[in-house]
Amino acid sequence: MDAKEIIARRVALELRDGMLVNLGIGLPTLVARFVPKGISVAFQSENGLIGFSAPPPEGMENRNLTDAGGGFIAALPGAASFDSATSFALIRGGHVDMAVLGALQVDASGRLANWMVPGKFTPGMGGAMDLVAGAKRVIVAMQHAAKSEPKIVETLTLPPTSARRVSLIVTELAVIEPTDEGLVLRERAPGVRVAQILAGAGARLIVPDETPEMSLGCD
Amino acid sequence: MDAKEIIARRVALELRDGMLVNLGIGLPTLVARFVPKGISVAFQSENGLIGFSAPPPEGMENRNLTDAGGGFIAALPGAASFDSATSFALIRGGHVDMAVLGALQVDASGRLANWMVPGKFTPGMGGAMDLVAGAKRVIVAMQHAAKSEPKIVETLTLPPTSARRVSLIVTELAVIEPTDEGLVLRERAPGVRVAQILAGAGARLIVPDETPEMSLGCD
Amino acid sequence: MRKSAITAEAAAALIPDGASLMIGGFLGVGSPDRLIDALVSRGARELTIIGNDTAYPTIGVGRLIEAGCVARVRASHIGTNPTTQRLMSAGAIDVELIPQGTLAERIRAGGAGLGGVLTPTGVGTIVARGKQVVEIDGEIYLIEKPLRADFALLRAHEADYCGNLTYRLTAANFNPIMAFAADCVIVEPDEIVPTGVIPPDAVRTPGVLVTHLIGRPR
Amino acid sequence: MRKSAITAEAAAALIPDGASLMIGGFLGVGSPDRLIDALVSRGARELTIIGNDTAYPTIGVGRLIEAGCVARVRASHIGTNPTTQRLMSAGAIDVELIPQGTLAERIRAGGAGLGGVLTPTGVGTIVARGKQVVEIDGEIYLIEKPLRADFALLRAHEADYCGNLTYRLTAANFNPIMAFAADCVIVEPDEIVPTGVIPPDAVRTPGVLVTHLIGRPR
Repeated sequence: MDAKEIIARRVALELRDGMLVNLGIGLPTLVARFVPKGISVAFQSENGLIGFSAPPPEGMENRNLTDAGGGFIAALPGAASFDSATSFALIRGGHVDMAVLGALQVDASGRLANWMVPGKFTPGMGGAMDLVAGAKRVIVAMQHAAKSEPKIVETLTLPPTSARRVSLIVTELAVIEPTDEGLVLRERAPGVRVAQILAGAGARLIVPDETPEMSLGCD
Repeated sequence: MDAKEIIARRVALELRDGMLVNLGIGLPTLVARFVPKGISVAFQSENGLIGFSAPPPEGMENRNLTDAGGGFIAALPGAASFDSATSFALIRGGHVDMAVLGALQVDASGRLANWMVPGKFTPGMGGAMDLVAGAKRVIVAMQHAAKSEPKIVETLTLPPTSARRVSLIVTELAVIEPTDEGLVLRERAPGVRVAQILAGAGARLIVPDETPEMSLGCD
Repeated sequence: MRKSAITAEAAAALIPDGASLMIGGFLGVGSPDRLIDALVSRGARELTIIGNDTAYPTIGVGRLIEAGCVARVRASHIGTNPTTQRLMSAGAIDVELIPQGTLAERIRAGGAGLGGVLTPTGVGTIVARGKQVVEIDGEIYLIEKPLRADFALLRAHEADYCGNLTYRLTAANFNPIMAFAADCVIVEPDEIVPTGVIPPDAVRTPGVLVTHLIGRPR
Repeated sequence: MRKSAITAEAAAALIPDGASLMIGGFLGVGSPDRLIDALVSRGARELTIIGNDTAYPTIGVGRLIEAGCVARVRASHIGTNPTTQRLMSAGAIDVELIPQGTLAERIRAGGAGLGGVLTPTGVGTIVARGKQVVEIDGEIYLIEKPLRADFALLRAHEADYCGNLTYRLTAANFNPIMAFAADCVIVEPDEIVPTGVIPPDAVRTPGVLVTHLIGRPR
């Protein structure tokens, strides 16, 4: 199981029946593959749809039916389409129960950076700032480190996406919860030692007496 | 021809081809009967419809199809329905070319009062404040005086509907235009003398050298 | 995301005395009549009603006023209901009058996570009293704050099993925006249809906003 | 209120160099492709483009960027178009990045006569720079000002002879709100249908907002 699958599987265990969920482009999209059995969630695509699966049957792609990454999708029975103002009324208004976003950095205060690297790369924030401001829970799904540079840092060196604290950070090594006291290590990936998690983090983590192994919902 | 018909006929001559028009409840509604030949206008009802006529054929009334006064209407081919936020986006956003409203008073600065008589009667402003704030042209359609009390006054004694100046005042005696200099008498009703108009007004009117008779579009 | 259908009586039992309710409708057109009747039957008290108007004494929201269920009203117009006017004059009901477009925007803001909107409507009138005024590019605007309620009671035309809604003609009015602005959204549809019967482009309120559907009367 | 149909070339001739354009679409989905091509053919220059993104170099708004028609962009995302990024880095295009929900609200405010909206989005980020901040009931919000443009170039699914519009699935996106926010609204529909074919409840943009329809290609 590669890093991305570990992350996606663990994030999927945060889903609860009946939730409206927004998955960011890239890694977060994988979460849809691992929705736990017996749980039914609705996915929102911020370009204007609730209720879809990806990809559509081969040869049945419709140019007017894509996700926020531009990929073809299929609408499910019960799907609803709407314009961008309505889509972000859903997001900003707290109607999205959970948003899963990738990140370049998260810092000790739980702030996220994911939309620009000054002087290098400025794709833009798209819907990320609204999602972090408005979704009931925001889960960061990211690899623990990038090119051996920690992505969990004491203070963001990249421009923040929001002043709001995210709810949970899931990496291929650990589940970490930002709290008033700081970043608390909640779970470690199967076979991963606490020391390894701390070594890969650029910020102090609070380590409870017990750090259980994360479930990956494989049973 | 009674006072109301004179007013409605004269207001109707302000209509231009292609306009979107909102007619207030009561007297203004009559304007729809006198749309000049060769001119096509669309009427908006602020409860959520563009494109209607009133009343519908006998026995064909639909409980889900009424105007802002609660009266049954018929949708015309090309009608569009929408919710209240959209309806007032049309109104406040300047998409309504002309609004025709009744009034309790208009004063020398062109301000209108039409939604309450303190201590007596408080129906509420409904959509009137938004219409006066947002419509491109606001035409007041009212009788010149009420129970021999002038309705054109130096300064409003009733709570204003808006700080904005209305575009034109049409009564059964006169057409009056509020300007930076004050209320200018533009037209008099057929057979009505200027002195009569001035006598019935509680504010100073500016009287040009010529005051033509108003057309009533009867030819 | 299937909803289950409940009765109007069961819905009325969920709504405690003193609750704030947004109720869709314009002079009774597009109001949830069975829900309103169930609240009257239950003898609800001290309700706050947010909606366009109080209709007529025997119609729509007016039935709640007439039955003494209502302590506070926030509406754009009460001129069609003499009972509301009488109770207001007597100090028995607290009435806040709000311009219709401002009411719509405040409800929309409440549902869309906005802290408010800036509107020219009401500048220089009683409506501006006690409100923050800002100048933007030379124009004066009032800051109008968001409105939310504990419950939204809505009338729809069709609902599917997922709660997706359609509306009919002028019966939509405030219903679609209220669906965003309450903690619990209870919908009385004319008809319930199987999921898939309403195509995605015809849905005017996504089912995720709906908490309960009122089912066919037994 | 019948509209007459004009060609994409005639529409492009109406749009002067230096004009500001809102263009519907999300990564090219729901963008008016024939209008965009006509602007490229005409060799338009110094345009300001307001829209969600600049799509890809060969698709949608990206074709205008690639052809050198564009001086300024206001968008939420340009990551899919390396040309936009390169021209921005070189200082050849001025890019303002706006959070997607804020962009939608600013356009809506521009079309709805609001002086702006208060949003929590962007508080504590670069987006807040130079913006007025207000506290409402203990929460901090940015005042975001309305956006308008000289022209809106929209893609619709159906248009009727009166200009009433429908959209398809995710091709709606910014098109319906842009229809309110420009002085001249030019619509490229997939199909034009006789008045009455689109029922009132299916209309998503009332025809009164539409200035010109692009007709069937000759």
